[in-house]
Amino acid sequence: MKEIRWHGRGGQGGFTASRLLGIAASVHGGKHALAFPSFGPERRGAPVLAFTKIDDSKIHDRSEVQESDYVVVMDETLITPGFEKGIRLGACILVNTENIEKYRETLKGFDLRGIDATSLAMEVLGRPITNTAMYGALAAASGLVSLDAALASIRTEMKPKLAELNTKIVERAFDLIINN
Amino acid sequence: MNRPKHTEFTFPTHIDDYPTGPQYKAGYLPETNAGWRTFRPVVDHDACVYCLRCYLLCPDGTIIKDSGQIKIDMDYCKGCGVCAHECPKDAIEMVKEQL
Amino acid sequence: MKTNKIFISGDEAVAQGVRLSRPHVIAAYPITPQTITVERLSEMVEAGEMDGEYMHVESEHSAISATMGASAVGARTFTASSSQGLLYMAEGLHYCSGGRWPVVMMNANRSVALPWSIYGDQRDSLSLLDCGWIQVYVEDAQEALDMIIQAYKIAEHKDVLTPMMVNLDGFILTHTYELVEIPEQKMVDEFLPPFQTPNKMSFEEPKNLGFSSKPDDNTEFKYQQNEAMFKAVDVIREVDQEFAEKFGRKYHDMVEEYRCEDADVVLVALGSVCGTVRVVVDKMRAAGKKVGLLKIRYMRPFPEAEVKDLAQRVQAIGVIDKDISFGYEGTVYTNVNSAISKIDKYVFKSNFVGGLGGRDITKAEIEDMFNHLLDGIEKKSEEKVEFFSLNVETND
Amino acid sequence: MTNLVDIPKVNAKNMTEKEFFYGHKACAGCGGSVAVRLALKVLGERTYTALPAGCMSAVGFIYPQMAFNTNAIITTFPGAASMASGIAAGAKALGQKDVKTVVFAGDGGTADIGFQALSGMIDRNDDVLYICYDNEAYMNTGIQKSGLTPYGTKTTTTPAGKNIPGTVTHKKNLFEIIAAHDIAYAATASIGYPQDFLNKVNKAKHTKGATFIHVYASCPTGWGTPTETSIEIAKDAVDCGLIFLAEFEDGEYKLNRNPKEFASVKDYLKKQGRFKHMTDEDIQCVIENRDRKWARMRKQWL
Repeated sequence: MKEIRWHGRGGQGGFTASRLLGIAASVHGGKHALAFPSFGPERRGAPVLAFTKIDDSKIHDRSEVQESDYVVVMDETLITPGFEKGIRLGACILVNTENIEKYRETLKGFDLRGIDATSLAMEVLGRPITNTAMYGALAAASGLVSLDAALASIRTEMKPKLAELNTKIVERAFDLIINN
Repeated sequence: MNRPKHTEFTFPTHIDDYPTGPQYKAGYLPETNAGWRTFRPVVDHDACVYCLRCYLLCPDGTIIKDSGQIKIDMDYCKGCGVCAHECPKDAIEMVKEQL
Repeated sequence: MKTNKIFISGDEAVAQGVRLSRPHVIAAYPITPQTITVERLSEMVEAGEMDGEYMHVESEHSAISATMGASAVGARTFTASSSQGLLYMAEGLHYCSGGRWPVVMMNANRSVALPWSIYGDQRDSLSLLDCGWIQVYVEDAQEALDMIIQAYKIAEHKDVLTPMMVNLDGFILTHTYELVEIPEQKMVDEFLPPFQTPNKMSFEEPKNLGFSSKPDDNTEFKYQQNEAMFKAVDVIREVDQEFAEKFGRKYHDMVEEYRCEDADVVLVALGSVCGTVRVVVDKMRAAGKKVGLLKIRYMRPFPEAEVKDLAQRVQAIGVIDKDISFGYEGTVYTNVNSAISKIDKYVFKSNFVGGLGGRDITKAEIEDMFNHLLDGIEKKSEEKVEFFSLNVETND
Repeated sequence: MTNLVDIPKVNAKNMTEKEFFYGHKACAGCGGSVAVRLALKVLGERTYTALPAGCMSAVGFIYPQMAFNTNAIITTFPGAASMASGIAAGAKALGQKDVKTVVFAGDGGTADIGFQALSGMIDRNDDVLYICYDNEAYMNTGIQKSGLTPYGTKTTTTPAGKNIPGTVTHKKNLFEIIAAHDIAYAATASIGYPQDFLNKVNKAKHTKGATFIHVYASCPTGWGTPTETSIEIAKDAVDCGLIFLAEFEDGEYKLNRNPKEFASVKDYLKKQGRFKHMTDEDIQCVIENRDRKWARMRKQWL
């Protein structure tokens, strides 16, 4: 089983991204998935977590995610002391940043990947909504779901107009990681 | 039937004789209320002008309109005396029940 | 068979199950973590996907009152609640079962104040075990959807006519998204006939409902109600079988045994934690430990026969309770223990109380429980009732 | 909406001979049963009746004696309005036409424990006529103070003694609280003015949505009055101005009776055991409260 942890702020769409991944893996990828937010009331702006679990067989384990295989950080200000707790050593940490190098020292032992999702989102959406960019980047970095499945999940979940923009951003982010 | 009548009731002897849950026929009356009376209303039909004030105000609905005359269902009259007290013609008198 | 699988939460799965069951009246009051269910139902009514009346009641007490009223004219009804809301309904819960109105309710299992907590445990519904409702606990979103449909068929059965509560763990199930197969409306219609009941007011046959009974009759009405609950056991089996034939998913009636066939020790649990226990069972089995899981699905009627049967076959039974009856032990444990006491054999027993107020139950903790039971049969540990996963030292 | 002016009047001469509340075990001379009986005769056969715990349910449905000769149900004490709402919703969902749901609840069941559900019912504008028969205390449990028990009343929980003169609060202003919901139709009535009550029930019957009638209904047992005076005393209450007859319709209040002079409050009070202990000072307090209320009603409603 692969466990993915999403870091965002309330209202940034981290939970949506965790669900998109679940949809891509299960509905379009033939695997099994669970997606859930950090339980409790979501307050706009507050740091929040979301999770996706993906496996080839039915997922029975309902306990909390304690050893994440992938971590997605939608807003780099969320990397605060203690951040690395609950992340498997060697796990991939994907950060929305212009400069991933500055984390090499503090996050030693992890597979760090960076993408400037904010600029990408501004360019495509005209707004700094980074969840789908990070989702596309994760698909590329992890191989958990194919690009086709990722795009299909966007079309499953979003209305056509919104889906059009977001498939574009997923593709762009995917390419950025693959070609990096 | 304008008003329910006293009906004999067969007490359940088997659990299946009970209704499923608390539900039963509307207007089913195994008991009368006649035993509640100390006084009974007696109507003076000559004085009665059939204004129906008693009919309107009887708390138990026991006064019956019967082609120009009132009648009283003595199975359910409790003898409260409202009819006599409210009668504008004093046509109803409350008299002591005799055994 | 044509299938339609979508990625939805437990709350949304319940809403889908309700939609497919075509209730005439839905009355509910929002409460976390149930709210999404009633939001989805409102959307379905708005979108014309459902014909029912959606009532915006001003409290849970009114939610249960309104569903009883609607049921009392022969309407199929649904309500949903959780925690404080369920407790606020308590009067109505007894009233509803006594009135023999087969209302179906979803309860999102949530802790009960004080201290306030919106997170999951099962103290809400387990503390209301005696209110005369059939109580089922589900393990995932698919089971939640399927059990709503089954619930109508069980509750409305002429021999049962008893309300039914479908319990799903707050957040762990209500807010977790997973792949759920949505049955076809046509098939649900074939499975679930229109609601018929003798227990209603009608203009063809006017009735007085909800009457008083004197001491001469009251016991008989309560006896009848108890009988109906026992008869529900057979109906639950029939309905589950018929459901399996129609939809291809079987839920093993009253309980589900997982790898119990040759087990020495078994953990008993309700709801979503069963999934985690399965994972631990698999792991320990791989290491040669003869462990198993008994998933209790129905707490009322209680699966006494199934528990006794299992107790005859194993040496130790542990019960995980996401609840506590203060001053004694977990409620599930009390019930399981009562069944075990009726067999002529010693079984090592222990009660593990935890998961309160949303605390996670980890695989390591479950493994510890199994090890305690395995030690017990070798007389290396003692029977106990304990709060597990306390974060601090205690005076014991 | 039906033009209410065109509704045929219901009176003693033309009302149905059917009795829908019959053989009940209410006290002799019960004013509440007059209200229930008359209202059901206006509402007719296609009516669902819901009653919370209280006198009218306690005396009506004791298995196997079923005194409601119509569809009727006992509700929980706080849940009369919400169960009635559910009945109305169920009837609508099942496609039943020309159906009315009515509640008969006492003052405690309405103004106290059942108030939340009532407020919700009106807010949703459910098709229910809610009739509060007000006998000014919890009579079914043996005469305890409710939110509609008036100043000076002696009840078993507001005993009158040297230190406290019985009930020390005034009646809750139920009618205006209900009207403040912007309800389609609300009225006050008294069984002492039966034709007025019949007319109001008839109006409510023909008004779609939530409607409310607050009817003053005497209780010889709780009030300490002879059984035969139940109607008279309910009329006296209106004539002395302690109870007013009014309507709220289309957002407007209407005073149905506005007498130049009131009958004696003291005479009304002194006829009743529950007020026997009241001093002239207490009675003056009642009169002053009445006058304040009337001054306001006349100023604002006329």
